[in-house]
Amino acid sequence: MTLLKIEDLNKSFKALHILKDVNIEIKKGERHVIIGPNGAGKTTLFNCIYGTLPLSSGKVYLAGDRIDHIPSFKRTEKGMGRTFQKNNLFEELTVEENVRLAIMGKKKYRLNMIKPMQNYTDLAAECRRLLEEWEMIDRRAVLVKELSYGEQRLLEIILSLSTNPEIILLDEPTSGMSPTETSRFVKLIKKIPESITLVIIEHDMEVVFSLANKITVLHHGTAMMTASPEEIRGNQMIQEIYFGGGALSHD
Amino acid sequence: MKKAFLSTGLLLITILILPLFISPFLVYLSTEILVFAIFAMSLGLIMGFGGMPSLGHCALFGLGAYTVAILSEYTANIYLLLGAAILISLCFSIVTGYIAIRNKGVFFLMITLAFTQVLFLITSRMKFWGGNDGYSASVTANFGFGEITSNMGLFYMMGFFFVLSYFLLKLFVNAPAGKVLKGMMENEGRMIALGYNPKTYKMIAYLIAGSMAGLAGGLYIYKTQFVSPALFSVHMGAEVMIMVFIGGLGTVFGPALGAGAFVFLQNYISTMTDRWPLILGLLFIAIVLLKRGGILHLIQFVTTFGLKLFKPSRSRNAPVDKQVKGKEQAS
Amino acid sequence: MKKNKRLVLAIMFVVSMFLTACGSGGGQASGDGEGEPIKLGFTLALTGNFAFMGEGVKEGVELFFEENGNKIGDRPVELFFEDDAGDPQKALKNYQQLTLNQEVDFLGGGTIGSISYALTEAAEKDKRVPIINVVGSGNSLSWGEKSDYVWRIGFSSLNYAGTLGVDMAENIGKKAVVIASDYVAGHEQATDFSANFKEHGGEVLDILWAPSGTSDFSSYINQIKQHDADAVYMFIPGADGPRFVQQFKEFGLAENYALVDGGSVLNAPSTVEAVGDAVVDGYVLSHYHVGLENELNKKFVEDYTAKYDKVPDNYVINGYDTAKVMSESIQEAGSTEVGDIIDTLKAGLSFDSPRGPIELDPKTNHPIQNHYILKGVEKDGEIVFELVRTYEKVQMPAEDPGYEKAK
Amino acid sequence: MEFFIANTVSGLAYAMLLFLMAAGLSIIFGLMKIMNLAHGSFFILAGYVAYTFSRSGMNFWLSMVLAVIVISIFALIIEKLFISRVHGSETDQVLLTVGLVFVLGDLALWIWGGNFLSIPVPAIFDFSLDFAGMTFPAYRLFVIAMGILFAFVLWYFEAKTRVGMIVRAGVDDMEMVSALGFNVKIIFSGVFIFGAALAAFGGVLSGPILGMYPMMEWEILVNSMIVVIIGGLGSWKGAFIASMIVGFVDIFGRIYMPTFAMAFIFILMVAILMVKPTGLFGRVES
Repeated sequence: MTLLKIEDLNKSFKALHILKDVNIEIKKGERHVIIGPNGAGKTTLFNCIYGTLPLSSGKVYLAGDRIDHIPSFKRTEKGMGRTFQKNNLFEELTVEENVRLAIMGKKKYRLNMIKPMQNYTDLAAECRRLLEEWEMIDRRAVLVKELSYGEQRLLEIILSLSTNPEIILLDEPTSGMSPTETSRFVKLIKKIPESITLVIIEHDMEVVFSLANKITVLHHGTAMMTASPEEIRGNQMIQEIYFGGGALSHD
Repeated sequence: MKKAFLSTGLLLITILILPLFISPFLVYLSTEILVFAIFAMSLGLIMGFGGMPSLGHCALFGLGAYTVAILSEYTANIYLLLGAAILISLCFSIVTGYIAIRNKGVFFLMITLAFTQVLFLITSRMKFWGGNDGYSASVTANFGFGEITSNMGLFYMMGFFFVLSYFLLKLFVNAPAGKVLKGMMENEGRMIALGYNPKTYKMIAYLIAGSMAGLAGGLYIYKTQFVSPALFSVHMGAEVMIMVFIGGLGTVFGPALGAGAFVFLQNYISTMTDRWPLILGLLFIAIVLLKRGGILHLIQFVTTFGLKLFKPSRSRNAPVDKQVKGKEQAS
Repeated sequence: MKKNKRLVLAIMFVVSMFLTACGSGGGQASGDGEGEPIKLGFTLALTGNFAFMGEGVKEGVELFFEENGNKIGDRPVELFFEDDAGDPQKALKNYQQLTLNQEVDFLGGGTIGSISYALTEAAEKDKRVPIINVVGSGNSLSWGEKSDYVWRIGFSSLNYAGTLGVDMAENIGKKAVVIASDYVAGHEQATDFSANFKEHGGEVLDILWAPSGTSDFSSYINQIKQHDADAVYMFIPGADGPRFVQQFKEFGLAENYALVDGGSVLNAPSTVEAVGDAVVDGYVLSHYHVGLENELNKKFVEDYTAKYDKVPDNYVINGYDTAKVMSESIQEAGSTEVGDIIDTLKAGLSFDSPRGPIELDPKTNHPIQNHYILKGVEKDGEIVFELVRTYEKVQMPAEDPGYEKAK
Repeated sequence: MEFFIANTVSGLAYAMLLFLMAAGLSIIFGLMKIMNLAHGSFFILAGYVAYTFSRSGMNFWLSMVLAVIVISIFALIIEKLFISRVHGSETDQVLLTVGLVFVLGDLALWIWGGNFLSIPVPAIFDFSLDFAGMTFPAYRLFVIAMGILFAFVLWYFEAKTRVGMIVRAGVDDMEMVSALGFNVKIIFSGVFIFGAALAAFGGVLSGPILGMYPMMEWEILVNSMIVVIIGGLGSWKGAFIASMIVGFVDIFGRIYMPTFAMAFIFILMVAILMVKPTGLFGRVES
């Protein structure tokens, strides 16, 4: 079943044509990785899918509904989550408060103006469950700005998970990590249940091939091909322009 | 909730006993401080918790004041008058908020300021209600148990509303909506990604602040018996903004402290020299360049520092422990 | 959490702040004995748009007491000046501070009309202190809103505009266009002028209302030019006034219309300095004129010029006479009790001032005084005002004459 | 009809003064993302400085040039000392520049006193043209000409010159400009000084018409802001069009609905912002 469908998506800034007629279909449960050299328009694509940037033209469907005209926060309500390339957290708050804010986005009482937030027991319980599941429970009272970089990356994912998404857009989840941190982190990502579809932007080819079951190659703003990891590996042309050209900076 | 009750109780007691210790003129001055404290706290909400700097917040204060002054010709019922003040300010907040909140930061500031200035020009140029000269209203507060005419009576009246406003704000900032607002200020992009609509929360805060400023404006008339377009001037907007900053941005009580400090300073410095605007301006610049917080931050810093001296073993990495201890100390 | 503790400390801090302040402010005892200084308080616009008026009054007061050895009788005088920047709210606060904290015996204030009204209301309610209204010219301060506690030393709208109305109809021209600031005082002036002008055979062709704060008068000037009038009567106080005078000349109106000013703008030294020969041939009415030939005035101008290196204007004389009234009434009453002072004033006080003889009329709490018609002329390259006509002992009617309101 | 034409000319002169007030503010913000609330202070200070020069016997033009230079140097100092420290923080910018308005206003009051001051009309324009029963003061026609000239200069500068291109690119993406090897610091200072000089030029030019007096800086600021809000931040074209709108609404509003001319501008502002939140020519921010 197709969960996310991108149809003839175009995005340009003034004369700069960044995305050209991009068509991608993502099925439910897929681990869909988007690769491409720097400047290929990967993050712009995410921003367009998520609504952070308006499209120049084209359509985006989520579970059959068109979503390209609705504001971002409504896309979250419809089950789309995302993480950011650079850490994008509430640095002055504790881990627990971060997660509570994230969970509360789905609650009706998020507009309550009288009852103190810490008095909601269901919120506390859910928060605890999530933190235990992702082994962050010991760090719950630490200010986010005092966490290690890897922990912050993990918290990024926990936050996007706490909105109960059907699909998460992960923008370079392992960027800036050491190799050991990266392999640990890949294991954690693999723990995300199959029911949640993942769309991942990634540079690290090891990570790409260990996570992906579908890969789209984005080159100069066009989706050159979408195929299984094996096909991508075997494709001569991709090898040429991509791996051979050395545009991919991971060595 | 407990915390809010406790601090409110303390505040209430302070206000109750204060007049026993101070001179009649200080009672008069404190009445003004209390009104401005409500006003400053309302601005503190949108600035310190919502990240919306406004130089035009005095529009809502002024509207509240004008509403009470004008309607007092038709009714003396204080509930109706203050209700109307809140309502009118609320309506104006809805219109300006709807337009201004679509824009962030400076554009928000410019739009609110421009609206305020238009009010300034309209009130100063209009033929009725005194125009530039202002408008005298004789209003006497009567809540159903006798007229309040003495300075002392007015002090307690303002004190009551001040404590009430403080309590409500305290509840708000600790409730989900308040927490979301603060999160929004810190990282709006992330809050959107979590499914929150930023405009809703900003609007809520703006409306609360607007009604509260309207209330403060309405109360102000009971003290001064007089309104004038000066209430809508940039000066007024800048003054209340500096109250928020010297008191402590991002706290509920800070702006109230700032109001106190400001009114005192202004009163005594302007007695000594005509160069008050110069001093005020330098104060603004100093606050920015020194990058320090307000009075409340200073007090917090001093107390934290003091506590650390006594209990040097407590580290930041043992926050659970810290929480428990904190609670013990408070109760 | 530690916040509780912090809050407690914060509150303690506030309380201690208040307590310290009351230690300094609250402990003052009031004294009224011999040798104790007499305290005189003033709330004036010393900053902002009206600063030039407040400053003038202040200089006048200081000059008077300097001439008199800083004494009233044999008691020393202590002066308190507070700035209200022309804002009634600040003026009221100053009033509270001066009467409650400094406990002054006499108060001066009212640089602009709205402050006079606000102070009058407060004085009538508290009955704490006698007040001299230094400038405020609202008519009703002598009629419906008159308070026993407030006495005017300046002039009134009716006296100025009415006298000019008469003079203009008789001596300058029978057809006039009126331009006035669109606020209470402007309406009052336009009404009083039109009524008196018409009574003496004049015809008002049009009345234009300019909101205060008007910077560009060209649209009004275009309107004036559509009328075949002899003269333009203006009442535009504040910074707008000189601007109008300047644009009046700039658009060439000065060639066809006589400019008559009821707002003391033309003859203000600052206007002459700012707009230069645009004031030449303009008429203005004043209750004071630097060139008056009397001994008191000669000394006054001499002393003032020696001290401040400029010539005195209407506000300086108001301040000077305010101090004179305070001094005279306290001496005559032999007391600083508010009741005694008021009784003395009510018995009628008259004295000679540099502006001519003055009699404070208890029926209107308003001075009976001379009004002078002045005309701007260029003399040896210098622009000065010449005395053209004098109206002696102009007084305020005891009741509102009930003129038809100008629209 | 004559009445209408005469007032149109008046409206145009007023609009050009508004344009000179607002253009600098708009350009500074558009490029540097700095909200300079002290813009009105530059405007009025220039008038005061030129007044002092012309009092000391210099002619109008020399005083104007000197005043613009003085204010530009002053702006440079302000930029280096204060503004450069508050890049990125809007709240700080607002506080700092409001503080500057107070300080500069009070210093001006201290130095030049509280009276209304005015710069004499330059001798060659000290006459009026009579045409078909209408009188046009020559100086006002000169102001209109200067306003149009400056709009043209700005257009030429932006569209046709290399510096203009860099600046235009900078509005979109300052990082890119710096990546291309241009010194952003110098561009920033340059833009700030240019904006201040524009304000100073307007201030001297308006001296003979509006004059100078205490607290005028706030009026200037508010007028510029209304123009900038209607026209859109960062766009001199917007400032030009909006100045016309505000100028004409003001002049004709005074004649036909004197009390409500301001209310009219209020409604206009609301209407435009409803349709286009960033003003007529404002960029849509992402």
